[in-house]
Amino acid sequence: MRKFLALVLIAALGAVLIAAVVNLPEPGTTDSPVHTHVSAGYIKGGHEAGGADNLVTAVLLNYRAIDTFGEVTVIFTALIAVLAATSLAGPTERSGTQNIDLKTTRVPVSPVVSFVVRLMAPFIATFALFVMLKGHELPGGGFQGGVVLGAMLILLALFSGRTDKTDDEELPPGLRNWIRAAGPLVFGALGLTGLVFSGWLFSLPDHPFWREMVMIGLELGIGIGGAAVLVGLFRALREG
Amino acid sequence: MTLTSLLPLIALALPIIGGLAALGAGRRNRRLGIAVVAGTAVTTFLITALLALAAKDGLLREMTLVQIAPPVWIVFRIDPLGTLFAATVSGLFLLALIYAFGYLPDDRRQWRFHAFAMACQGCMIGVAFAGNLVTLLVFYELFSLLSYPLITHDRTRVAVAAGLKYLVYIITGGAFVWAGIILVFHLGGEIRFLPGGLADINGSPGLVLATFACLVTGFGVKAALMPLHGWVPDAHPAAPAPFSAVLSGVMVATGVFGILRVMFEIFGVSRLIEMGVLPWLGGIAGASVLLAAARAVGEDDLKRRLAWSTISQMAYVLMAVSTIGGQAVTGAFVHITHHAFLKGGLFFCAGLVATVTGATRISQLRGLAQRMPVTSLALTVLALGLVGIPPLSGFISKWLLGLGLADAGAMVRLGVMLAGALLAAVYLWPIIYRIWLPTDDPRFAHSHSREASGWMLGILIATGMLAVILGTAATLPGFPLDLAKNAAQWLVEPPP
Amino acid sequence: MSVSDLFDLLILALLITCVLGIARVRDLATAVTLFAIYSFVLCLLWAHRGAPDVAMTEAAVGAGITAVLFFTAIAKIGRREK
Amino acid sequence: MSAAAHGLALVVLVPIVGGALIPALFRRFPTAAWGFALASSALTLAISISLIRRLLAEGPFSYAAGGWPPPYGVALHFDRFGAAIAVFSMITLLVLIFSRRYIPAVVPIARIPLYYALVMINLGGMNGFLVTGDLFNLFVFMEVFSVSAYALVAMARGPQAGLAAIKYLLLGAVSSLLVLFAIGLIFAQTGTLNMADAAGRLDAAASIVPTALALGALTIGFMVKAALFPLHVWLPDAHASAPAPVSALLSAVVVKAGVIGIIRTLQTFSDHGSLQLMPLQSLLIWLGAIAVLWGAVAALVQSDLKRLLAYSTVTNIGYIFIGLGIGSATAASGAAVHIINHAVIKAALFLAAGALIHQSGLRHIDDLRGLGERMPLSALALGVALLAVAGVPPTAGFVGKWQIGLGALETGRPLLMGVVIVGGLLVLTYGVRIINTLFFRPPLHVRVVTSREAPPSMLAAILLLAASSFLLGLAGKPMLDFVAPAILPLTDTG
Repeated sequence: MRKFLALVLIAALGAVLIAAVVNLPEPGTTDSPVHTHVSAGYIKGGHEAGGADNLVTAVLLNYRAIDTFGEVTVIFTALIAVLAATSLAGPTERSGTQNIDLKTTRVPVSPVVSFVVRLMAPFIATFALFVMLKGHELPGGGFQGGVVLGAMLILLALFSGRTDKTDDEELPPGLRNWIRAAGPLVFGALGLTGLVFSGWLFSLPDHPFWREMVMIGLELGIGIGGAAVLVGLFRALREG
Repeated sequence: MTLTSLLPLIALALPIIGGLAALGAGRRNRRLGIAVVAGTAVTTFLITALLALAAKDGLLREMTLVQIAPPVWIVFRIDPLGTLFAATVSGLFLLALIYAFGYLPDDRRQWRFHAFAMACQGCMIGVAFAGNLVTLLVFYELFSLLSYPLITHDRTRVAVAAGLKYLVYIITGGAFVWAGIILVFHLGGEIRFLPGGLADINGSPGLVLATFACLVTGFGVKAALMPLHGWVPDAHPAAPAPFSAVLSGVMVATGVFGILRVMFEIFGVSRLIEMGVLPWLGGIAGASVLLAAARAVGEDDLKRRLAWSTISQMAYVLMAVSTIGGQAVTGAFVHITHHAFLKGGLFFCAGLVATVTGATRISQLRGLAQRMPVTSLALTVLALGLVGIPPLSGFISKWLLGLGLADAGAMVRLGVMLAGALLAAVYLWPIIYRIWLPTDDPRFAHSHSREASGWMLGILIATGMLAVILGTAATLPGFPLDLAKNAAQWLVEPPP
Repeated sequence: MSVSDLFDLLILALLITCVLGIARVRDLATAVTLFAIYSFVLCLLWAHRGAPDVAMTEAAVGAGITAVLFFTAIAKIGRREK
Repeated sequence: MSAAAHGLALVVLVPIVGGALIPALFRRFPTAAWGFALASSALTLAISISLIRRLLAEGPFSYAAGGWPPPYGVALHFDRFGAAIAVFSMITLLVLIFSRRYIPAVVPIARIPLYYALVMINLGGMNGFLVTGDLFNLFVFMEVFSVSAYALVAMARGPQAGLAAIKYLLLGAVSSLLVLFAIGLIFAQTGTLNMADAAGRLDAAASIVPTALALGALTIGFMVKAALFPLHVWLPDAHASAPAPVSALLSAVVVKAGVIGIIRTLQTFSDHGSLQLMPLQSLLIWLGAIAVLWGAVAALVQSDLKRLLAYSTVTNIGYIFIGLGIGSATAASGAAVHIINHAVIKAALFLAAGALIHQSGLRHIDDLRGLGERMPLSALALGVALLAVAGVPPTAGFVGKWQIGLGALETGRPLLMGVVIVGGLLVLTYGVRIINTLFFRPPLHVRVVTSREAPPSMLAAILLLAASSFLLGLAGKPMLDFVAPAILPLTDTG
């Protein structure tokens, strides 16, 4: 009965969604409102005013910087949330029989995989940094680079054979919380620099050089902060 | 702000602040606490009496204090009706608060009683000074809630049950009043009390009737109009005697006061006649007079019998008001005041007797006069006063009521009133008779209980004398009769 | 219908297959794997529709990090759905 | 430019950056995080007050973040609804003061900075949600305060809190998804995310179906956040099991975001000539009416004090939606005022209840008998707030209910007036029951006898809120006058 109800509900929802999408203005055509109104303005002025060849980055860091600020805050908050919640459940409340204690169990890893991971790590890290730093010119940016960097760090942690260590080793604990908060903090700094340089909060400086520097700083903050958050999430889940 | 605008606020706030001060002071130093309570009560009484004299000739002033949400303003008005009631309230409270020093055991909880009672007094004065329906209801509900801890002061199972019953009745009544207020505003666009009633109340006759019914039902709960009287016989015996006195003397009258405001200053005389509700109101009140008196006759518990008597006596007032004759309304106001002191005094007696001898039933009172002659004398005077024996105060008010009913040509109601007075004699006489009857019962004869002294006896003597003074000197200017005449005239034939 | 459209249709079919699979399987580890595949296929669609930024994010987050985090959680709670 | 000019962005920036700094700054001295959080929330409050002063001087104003003119950049907009951020910042400040002694008792010491960080981020998200004039920005800040709210619920001890947080998270995620979907539809229809711009362009959209769907999705999404019946199922669990200051924050502030979301939605769509809002509004009325009665009856049968208060939130949200649904000037301004007043009252209720529960260690109402003798001030505050929540005049709870009831009568819905009265009576019934239990019944539990009055930091917050929940009632007229211009766009639809 419940299954049937669920099916009906999903079917109805699907029908509604399809109805909406069918009635939307045709995507991809040049006269749909999506392309004629605000986006057109971005395309026309984005390169000059936005200060980035990559329009996506221009929108993210410039036109809608406050959105991006909110997004990095969400990511940071997610980590805080997991840290706050996992520590309280405690290791004794686990249930089930198939649990693997990742702290003490050594994952049987093929030496080949382990070797390849360690071999690839510097290249992945370089790529991640590249994506972050060139985000304003090429596809990519802080978010993408940060996730790649985070994935690399997690891979290392998984396959380096050092799974029994706690997370105090890579970074000094005093620094760790600063790096995790890097995303929101660079935007806080942007708020101030914007005020100093151009008189508006969340605005980039007008001078091209400084604008590029600030953008790179933002991308690095988003990226490294994001990577730190992801690693933190992984560790919190593994240990909590 | 002039003095006349400040005085009502002082009268309202003084008891509340004084009560809190007494709570703080009394727990440390009993004498200081007594001084605070007595000082506050006397000052409040003097202020209200002064206002009553000042507002004798008509509306003194009206003031809007706080604007909550249109049209819910907190409005005070100083008019003859309100000031008379306020003076009565603070007079009875003055007696009850001082009496309570002797009645209640000397401990921490005594000051709790005084704090709540004085807060209650402040709110009742607020009711008296209320200038619109909402203000009236706010203070009305406040003192209703504040009187709950007073009724349950003894913390016995019976007291808590009676208190809960009281709360349920009062909250339900409050809801009816609320509904009525909303309907009044909806139909008339105004909730202020206006001389002669609101200018226009537009709505189908049924709706207007429903509005009136809501308001009368809501206030009728407090006024113990049958069949809404359920809480009265339970709450009175449960409460400590000083508060029973207040309950019977002025709290029930507050309901009547509310009905008066609604009748004369919301609906207005001509609309009431047009609606045809007056015979119904008179009929219900008349039935209340007789039924409650009949119940009182069969009741052995002294405080309970007095409670039934209150229901009956307050119904007199409503019955008289339902004629809307100026004479009858005057009688009604005088009766409210005189009855307050008489009934309050009787409860003071009942409490004193119960404290000293432990007797709460009328059948146990035999031979009381042998041991407590002064108390017995006061009890006799007050009971005779309530029956309406001249020259005591009860006679004056009943005489005026009777005259008013005759004047309005309501002969059936006059008959009911006389029957009620007769029944009052029937249920009060056995008390008088029994206490003066000598007894040979060894339990009583050799009892150690003697005449009480101190606060309680002093207050008893004062109320007894008050019954005589209010009766013999009733026509002096500045006395209740004088004030009531003006108030009645102001209500029934409002100045243009 | 051009080749490009056919490619889109193929990807959409794959996506639906993956989602149905996720809904059906009782084994959480399989579900997570399917979910990673879903993300990867979606990443192709983004790339094909000309949104390289979104495609990169989808690949790294959807197919990479999320799967790892899910697996970590599964290691704690057991892989069978109750 | 002065700080007031940038205040709109600062009320978002200051608390969030402050919150992000807390875990880093106070790793070694967790308990000192309190002072920092307090300072940054006080700063936020000061900024929001300066915003209100500017609002009173020059009327509603906007701030273009980054200097980009709308619709290209994100416009922040401050109107008389946005003024609620001052109240919400004030409540957060008081909740923080209360937390000083409360939180170390329920949260392990190393995690205390996380708590304060979450509270501050929650405040920043709420402020952003309230002042933004951009649809996507609305969604982002909704996520900011939602995610922090889920986490705050999970901070309480015990397995129920975890389960409640998961329940809250799941429903919240669904609602966020609906909102996001609706925003996508609106963007596809209009090509803009700016609310005012989108409102103007929706009418020109080719088809009405996606617009109607977006309206529906936004309404349902915000209904979940606002916990309007029948989507309130997460609320009693979450608000009952969270730590007391968190319950206060959630019930007083976070739930209101959903309500304000609906108001913004109705305002955005009210310009749309071909789309009738009346059916939606009557739906809101009836759901609100059911919520009032259902919440009151459910609260009546609760034995757990905090759960009872949680159901009272369901009731009051119902009242607000009745007012919004009626939409007449009287009722809608009543609803708007009730948003503020209920926030204050509910914060007072939860904090006072939290103090009683914290000091006695008991949370069943029957166990709390006689606690009023031991903790007179906290119990008195709870009593005052209970009367206020019942809408006893002249307390703060009265103003909104009166206006809503009056609006119902004016628009010819006497039955709704009855619902308002009956709901108030039911609330009064359990309010009186609790007051009776606390003050007028002899103690039953040995812990009651040994309980002592709450510490000054808790008392300060409780007493201030309880006093406000009385005094705001006396200021009813000015508050109604204040919100009236803001509510007008909504009333035009009715």
